[in-house]
Amino acid sequence: MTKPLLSVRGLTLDIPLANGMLHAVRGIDFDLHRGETLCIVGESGSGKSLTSLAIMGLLDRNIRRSATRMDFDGTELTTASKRQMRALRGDRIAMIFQEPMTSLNPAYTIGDQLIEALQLHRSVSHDTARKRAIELLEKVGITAAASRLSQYPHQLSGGLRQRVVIAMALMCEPELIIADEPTTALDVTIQAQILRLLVDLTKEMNVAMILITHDLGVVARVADNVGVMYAGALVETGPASDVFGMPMHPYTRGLLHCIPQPGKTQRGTPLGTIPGIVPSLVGEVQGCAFRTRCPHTVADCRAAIPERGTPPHQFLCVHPDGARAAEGEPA
Amino acid sequence: MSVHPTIDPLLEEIQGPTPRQILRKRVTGHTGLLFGLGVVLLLVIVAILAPLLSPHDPYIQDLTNRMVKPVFMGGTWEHPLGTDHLGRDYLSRLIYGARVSLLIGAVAALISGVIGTAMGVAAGYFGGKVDAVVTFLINVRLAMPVVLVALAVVAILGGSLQVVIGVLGLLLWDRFAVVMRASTLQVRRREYVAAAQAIGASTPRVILSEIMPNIVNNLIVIVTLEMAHAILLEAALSFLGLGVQPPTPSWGLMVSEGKNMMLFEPWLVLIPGIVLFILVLAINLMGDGLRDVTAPENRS
Amino acid sequence: MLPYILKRLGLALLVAFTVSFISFSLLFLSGDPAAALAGETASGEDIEALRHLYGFDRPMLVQYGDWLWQALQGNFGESYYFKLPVSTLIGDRLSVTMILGVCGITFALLTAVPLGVVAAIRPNSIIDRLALFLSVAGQAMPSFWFGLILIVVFGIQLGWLPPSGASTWRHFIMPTIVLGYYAMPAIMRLTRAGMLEVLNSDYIRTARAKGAGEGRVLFKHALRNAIIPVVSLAAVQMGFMLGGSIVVESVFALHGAGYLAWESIARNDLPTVQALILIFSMFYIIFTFLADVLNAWLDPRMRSS
Amino acid sequence: MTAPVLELKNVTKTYHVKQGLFGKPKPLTAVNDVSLTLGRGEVLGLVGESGCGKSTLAKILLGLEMPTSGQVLVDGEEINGQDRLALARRIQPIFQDPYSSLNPRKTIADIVSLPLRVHGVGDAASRAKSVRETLDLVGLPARVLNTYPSQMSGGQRQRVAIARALIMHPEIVICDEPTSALDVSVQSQILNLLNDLRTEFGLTYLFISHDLAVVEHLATRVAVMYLGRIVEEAPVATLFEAPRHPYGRALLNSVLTPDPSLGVPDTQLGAAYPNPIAPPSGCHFHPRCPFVQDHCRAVAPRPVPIGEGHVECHLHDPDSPMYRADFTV
Amino acid sequence: DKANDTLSVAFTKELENVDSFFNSSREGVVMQRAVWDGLIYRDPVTNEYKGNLATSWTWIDDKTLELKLREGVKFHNGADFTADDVVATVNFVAKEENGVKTQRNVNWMESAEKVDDFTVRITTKEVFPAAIEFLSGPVSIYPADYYAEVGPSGMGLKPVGTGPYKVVEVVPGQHFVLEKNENYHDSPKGQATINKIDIRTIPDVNTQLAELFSGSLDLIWQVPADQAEKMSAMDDRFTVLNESTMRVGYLAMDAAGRSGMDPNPFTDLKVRQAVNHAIDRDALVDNLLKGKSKVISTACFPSQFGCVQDVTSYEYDPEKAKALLAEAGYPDGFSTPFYAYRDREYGEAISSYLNAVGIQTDFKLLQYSALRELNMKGEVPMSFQTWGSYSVNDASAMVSQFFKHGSLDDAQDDQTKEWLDIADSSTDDATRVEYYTKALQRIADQAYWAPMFSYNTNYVMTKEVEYTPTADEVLRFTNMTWN
Ligand SMILES: Nc1ncnc2c1ncn2[C@@H]1O[C@H](COP(=O)(O)OP(=O)(O)OP(=O)(O)O)[C@@H](O)[C@H]1O
Ligand SMILES: Nc1ncnc2c1ncn2[C@@H]1O[C@H](COP(=O)(O)OP(=O)(O)OP(=O)(O)O)[C@@H](O)[C@H]1O
Ligand SMILES: [Mg+2]
Ligand SMILES: [Mg+2]
Repeated sequence: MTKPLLSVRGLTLDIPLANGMLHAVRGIDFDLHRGETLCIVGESGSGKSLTSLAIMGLLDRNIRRSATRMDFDGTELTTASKRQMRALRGDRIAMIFQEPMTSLNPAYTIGDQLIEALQLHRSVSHDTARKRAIELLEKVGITAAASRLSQYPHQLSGGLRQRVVIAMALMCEPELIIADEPTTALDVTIQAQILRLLVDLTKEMNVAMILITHDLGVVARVADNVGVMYAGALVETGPASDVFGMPMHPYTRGLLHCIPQPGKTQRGTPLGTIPGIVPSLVGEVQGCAFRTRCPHTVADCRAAIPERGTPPHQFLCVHPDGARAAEGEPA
Repeated sequence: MSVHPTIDPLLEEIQGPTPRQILRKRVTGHTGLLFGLGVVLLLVIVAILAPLLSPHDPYIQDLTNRMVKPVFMGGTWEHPLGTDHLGRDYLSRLIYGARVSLLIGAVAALISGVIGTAMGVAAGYFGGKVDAVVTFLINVRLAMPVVLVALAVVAILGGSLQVVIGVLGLLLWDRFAVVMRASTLQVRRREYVAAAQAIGASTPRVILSEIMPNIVNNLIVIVTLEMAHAILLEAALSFLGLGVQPPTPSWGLMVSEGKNMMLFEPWLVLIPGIVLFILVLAINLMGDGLRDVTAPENRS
Repeated sequence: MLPYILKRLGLALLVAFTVSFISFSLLFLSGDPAAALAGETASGEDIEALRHLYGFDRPMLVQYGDWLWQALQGNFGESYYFKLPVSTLIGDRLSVTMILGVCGITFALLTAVPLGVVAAIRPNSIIDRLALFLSVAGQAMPSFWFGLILIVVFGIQLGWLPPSGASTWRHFIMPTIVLGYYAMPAIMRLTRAGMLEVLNSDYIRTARAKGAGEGRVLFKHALRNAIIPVVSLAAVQMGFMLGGSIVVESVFALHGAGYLAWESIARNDLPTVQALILIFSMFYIIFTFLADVLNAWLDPRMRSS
Repeated sequence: MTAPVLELKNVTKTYHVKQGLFGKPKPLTAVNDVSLTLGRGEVLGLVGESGCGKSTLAKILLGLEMPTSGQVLVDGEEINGQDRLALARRIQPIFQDPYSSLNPRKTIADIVSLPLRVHGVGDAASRAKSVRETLDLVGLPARVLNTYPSQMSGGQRQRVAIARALIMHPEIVICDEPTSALDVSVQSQILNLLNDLRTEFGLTYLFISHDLAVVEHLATRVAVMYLGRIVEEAPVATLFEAPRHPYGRALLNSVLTPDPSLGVPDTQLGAAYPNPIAPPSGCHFHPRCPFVQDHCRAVAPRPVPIGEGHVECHLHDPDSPMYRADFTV
Repeated sequence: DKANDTLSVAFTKELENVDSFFNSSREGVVMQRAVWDGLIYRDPVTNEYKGNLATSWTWIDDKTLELKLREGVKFHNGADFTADDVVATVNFVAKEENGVKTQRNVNWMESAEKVDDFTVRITTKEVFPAAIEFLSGPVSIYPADYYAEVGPSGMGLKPVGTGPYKVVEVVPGQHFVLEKNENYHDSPKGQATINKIDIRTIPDVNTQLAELFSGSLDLIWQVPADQAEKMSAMDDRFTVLNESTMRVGYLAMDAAGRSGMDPNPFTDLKVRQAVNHAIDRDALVDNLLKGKSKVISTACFPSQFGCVQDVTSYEYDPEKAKALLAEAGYPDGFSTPFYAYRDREYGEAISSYLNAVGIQTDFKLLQYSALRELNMKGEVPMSFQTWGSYSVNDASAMVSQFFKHGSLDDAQDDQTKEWLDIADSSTDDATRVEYYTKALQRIADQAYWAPMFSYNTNYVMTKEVEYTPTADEVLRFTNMTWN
């Protein structure tokens, strides 16, 4: 197997708060290969955004990051200097944020911002950069691209802005794109368009992508590999077909039962639920964080949880089969 | 009977403290606020108990004992802070001066608060033409130079405590209107307002019981800040000779009277100035603190 | 943008018109100007004649219209005290006040903006605390008192600066500091708050994610957006400062328009007071108008609407 | 279909929006000539993209906005003439954002009992009893009574909002995206609750949502809205099997079921999102429609009744030159 | 300073108009004496009259004074001084409608006529023995052609006279610069020695002191007693001199009942007497005014001709004051507005004495012109006022100013007016003294005023300046020299 483009081991993020230490991300591991799309899915507050910012080196000053390894194509991100990080950001690793309405600077034209993205890393002429900008705008499906360059963000609709953001991310032909909920704020039809665009572009340019979302539908349609995150831990990872075909962790299965699936779920029947709420991660966290909501909780859930399954499909649970059998699912 | 099983009480704990507990915690953790509150309270008590606390009658003059130095500059305990240019006890005048400042600040802020809040809330809630008119009035008011207009009016009507209070009250409503308008606009968009309306609550009820409680914290902040503003303005007017008139012991007036001897007896100016500074500082710290502790929760 | 400017101008004029009316009627109530004009030995008939001569017996609205019409042509009538055209009187002194105002706002901006920016970059740092302290103290500092203290310390004890007057630039240093310090806290707080908000915004994160350096992020991306409200506030403060120059001018015996205003009020010199109120208002209106135009130009959202 | 409990006849709502600080107000037709009927016990799912007028329609039904023209009838009575109190007994809302729909300064008991107090129902004791019962109904324990919204999770808050809406026993509940702010694990609890309450009390819902999967699960009928108009309306099964309007079809295509084998669908829509202040000529949808012809740009389609619903598209209008009897997805 | 031969002086007040006929302030008098000349000159020390622009004068009849004029005098603008200038000036200022600010100074003149180029006759309206004194005081002679051209406001902006100093710069509100008149005629005023006088308006004494410390002022005057005391005690860089002035402080009361007060206590003699008894004038003089100030009990300054001192006086006796108030029907006192225009602390101290006997005062400090206006309208029940008699050393300059039914007369007493008329218009000194005495007696008996004290002026100057002040409160730049 080839060497992964990005390899993360034991990434831990702690935030000191007035009432204790918030363990926002608790030792997560994952690998990402070139041209591959990894989707990280999880409830609000499970640490998805922080994980992505940790890779970018854009965490707030007060957040403590530690990892045994964060290797990006031979560069160890944990020890990289500020300058090195800055050279990576926007050039080899690009990022797309959730809010298309606010992630473009209102004071500058689309053209200025696109061109800046290129000129920060390549010493190219303004004209060349402009040509590249037009080319990419057309590529992301924006018509009359040349005239858009002189427009300001507020003159574009949400869907168009997100396309601009994507174009901006692609300006330097990055090897890795991190997209943090790029479609959550968009309408369903536009969401589908944007996702399709992202998938097509990554495949075409052989770019690796980490796509963060809380929508299982998006994950299933986009991901090569899936990471299910709960309370700061990756509780299940694996190829999309495996995770959706045979979800091992009780949380993953719970999530899948919660959503109505046209054609599959009987109309009007009760949906599955996961009662309770995400526990606070302030203070010492022991054992499985999901045990407070899990129907299969046993005493051992408080102890250290073993990693189960065989790569690439792995999960964290005291039950060897993730209690699949207990739910009457085929093992 | 329950259609849906009750959520397991053990699993879904009610989180966190009540808003009041949060407030208490934030207040006790905010040194600026505590300092401001403490000083203001102290001065309020001093003002209320002025007749008991002041060693002398602040109006009794003794021309043979003029400008006696305060005790820390070699004076005696008879007049701990010395006497002024007419031989009146400086400490007593300072104590009574607290009454003047606090009274002016409080009443002026009250008057302008009522005017400004009514205008601001009406503008924010009803929008449209009401808003246009109020915004216009705010513009007009801001365009008028406060000190100049206040001086002119005081000159016309004569400088008495009532006139000064009235003039300041009628001039300082702009910030109330601006802030209350903005807060109301913001709260008005919240869905609980729509919910109350959909329930059938009348407009006064919506304003009083849904909107007001959510903007009252901003109101309190502005009240304190405007109170400080009014106190400073009164001092400035009195300093210019067109505020409250002697022998009323206003701190601004005391600075103005002490000014003549400033080069020789600087304490005459320093003492009332410092007291004025501390009072205004304390009120401002209180206001800033209140703003901090009542601000919606932020992440840190 | 042009229609915006025109409409904004219309509003400015309407405000100016209303202010002029209020200031006229305010002082109209202040008593019989004819008696004041007539002098010591005047009899009832004399006063009556004067009243008629000056048109004080006409309805107020007519008098107002007349006054406004004259004022528009730069004629504010004759000072009761100096018996000189008010415009001549004011013209001389306005420059002093303007110099003071410009110096004051410059001082305020030059201290407040850098402090606010640094405080926002490093919240809770020493500089942030210093900035906060300066602004809290500034807001509580009675400017007349501050001025007196400066005079005693720098004018007398140390003898570094001339204690009063306006003949050289050194005379303007202390008044500038006092007036500027009055405007500084608000500007600093707004800069700090604006910067904090902008620095937490998504587009700043985007800029960082593009690989932009810290300096570029701060000055190209953040400050540009944070400065927009500061421009408005500076204009408002400038307007307030001219109004507030009364106090400072009287402390430093600067013979500017503010000082003239104070004296004219005390002297019951109605035409001068009326003219000064109107002129100070006009300055406020003009400054805020210019600030809005500048903002409309700085802020593309307004530029294109 | 049962007797209509709610009926909209040619309802139009036009706002005048100012552009910029001083711009001349321009008309914005948020709801454009909408006619709908809703039978007792039905759930009408209202879907459409952001800004198409769904919430405006809801506000009109709640009496929070007056329609510019047209009638709204509840049980055959026009509600424009009725006072808000009377209307409030029959129609109640549940809003999208559980963080903004509860007054943070009030206790849960105050919030839930507000309708009783506004309507002057009962005395303090009977009100308290009623509040407890209703909280129980939505699955909240009595100990939440004296807590504040800020102490609750999103799901709990939404339950409080539901309790407040139900305490006066309304006939119709307007749910404006009641779950879109919630995590899926909580969303399903609320959906189940709403469904259970409906069967228990025979409520009628107008259920507004972005999420077609949810609508399909809960609704009996579906209306698809585009730029202020209902472009297609049909029983849920019909619509989900064979959407007739190109936009309805695109919406349906965009539903992402968690099935890894399907990939991201192609909606075949253009990217040009129209400006509601200057809507496109003819058929509002034409700039994005994959089947657009010149006729669409010139002539606005009319509603054509089909089956138990209707659709607004030239392709389905027998009188139109573009009519294609065989047109299906 | 001495180095560039420029003396920097501060004025407290900004002149409304430098034209001496159109201001009524002390600073105006100072300017007037420097820039212009009168026909006659009174030596401030010996009080002897000497010729100035006139060389000799004789009464032709009761009402006609003939004056011989000095030849070869030139105005600052180069124009020659002739009888025409005198005639034009007198005829202009004597006309009431021309609005000379202090009518009393000029309204005794009917007109002037030219006899020949250097002889004029001035006709008085009534018999007016004080004419010589007035001609040596406030009546200055203006250049006829120039004045006709520019009028009072032009004269104010660019003054032209014959005096020892000419005005070279006027920046309204800021400063005036005077320069030595090299061509000054051989006047009893003497020739100026200091080349330039820079007069700055600095309203605040405190600032004046600061400027003096910092060396940008050479001389200040009218320094309050406290500061002057400190200055003389603390620093050997300065000379502090004290000289009495003709200024008298007094309380005016609305005896005629002109103000709208109802009931008006001041119409009651007992109340006015009570006010007189309530105030400890000695304490005021000893502790506040100090220097050469004296307690005064008549409505004039003691050195003035006709100003007798042996009138009814009211000693400080608060108990008696209270008793009188009670008798008058105010056992609990009453409250009244109390106005003042200068010396806030004196006013405050006085009001404190009044408060002590039960007269509650609502203290109002106005600018002089504003108070005067109110006063003229008769709307001032009680005020603390001062009068400097324009340095005219004749009782008529004060008592006749206020008790002859003018708009500033709060007594409006016919008897007093009658006696004053006689005194003012008699040419016989004995008769004048007799009737001034009667009038002053009556004013004291009726307690129309409560005369308080005479003022003094403190002059503070650097050791570089040599100057001996005079008792008439006029700064004479001509008499100043460098040490
Ligand atoms: N700068 C910060 N300071 C303090 N706490 C933070 C900070 N950033 C994030 N957190 C907390 O860390 C946790 C994880 O946050 P994160 O933004 O990664 O969640 P998420 O999975 O992206 O959620 P969402 O789906 O809502 O975006 C949350 O509890 C959040 O409140
Ligand atoms: N009070 C108002 N004044 C002016 N325009 C309004 C007002 N309320 C809504 N609109 C406009 O009417 C249109 C419809 O808005 P509405 O809120 O009904 O959309 P929606 O379908 O509910 O959207 P979303 O899915 O985002 O909630 C939008 O273009 C909106 O900008
Ligand atoms: Mg996130
Ligand atoms: Mg909506």
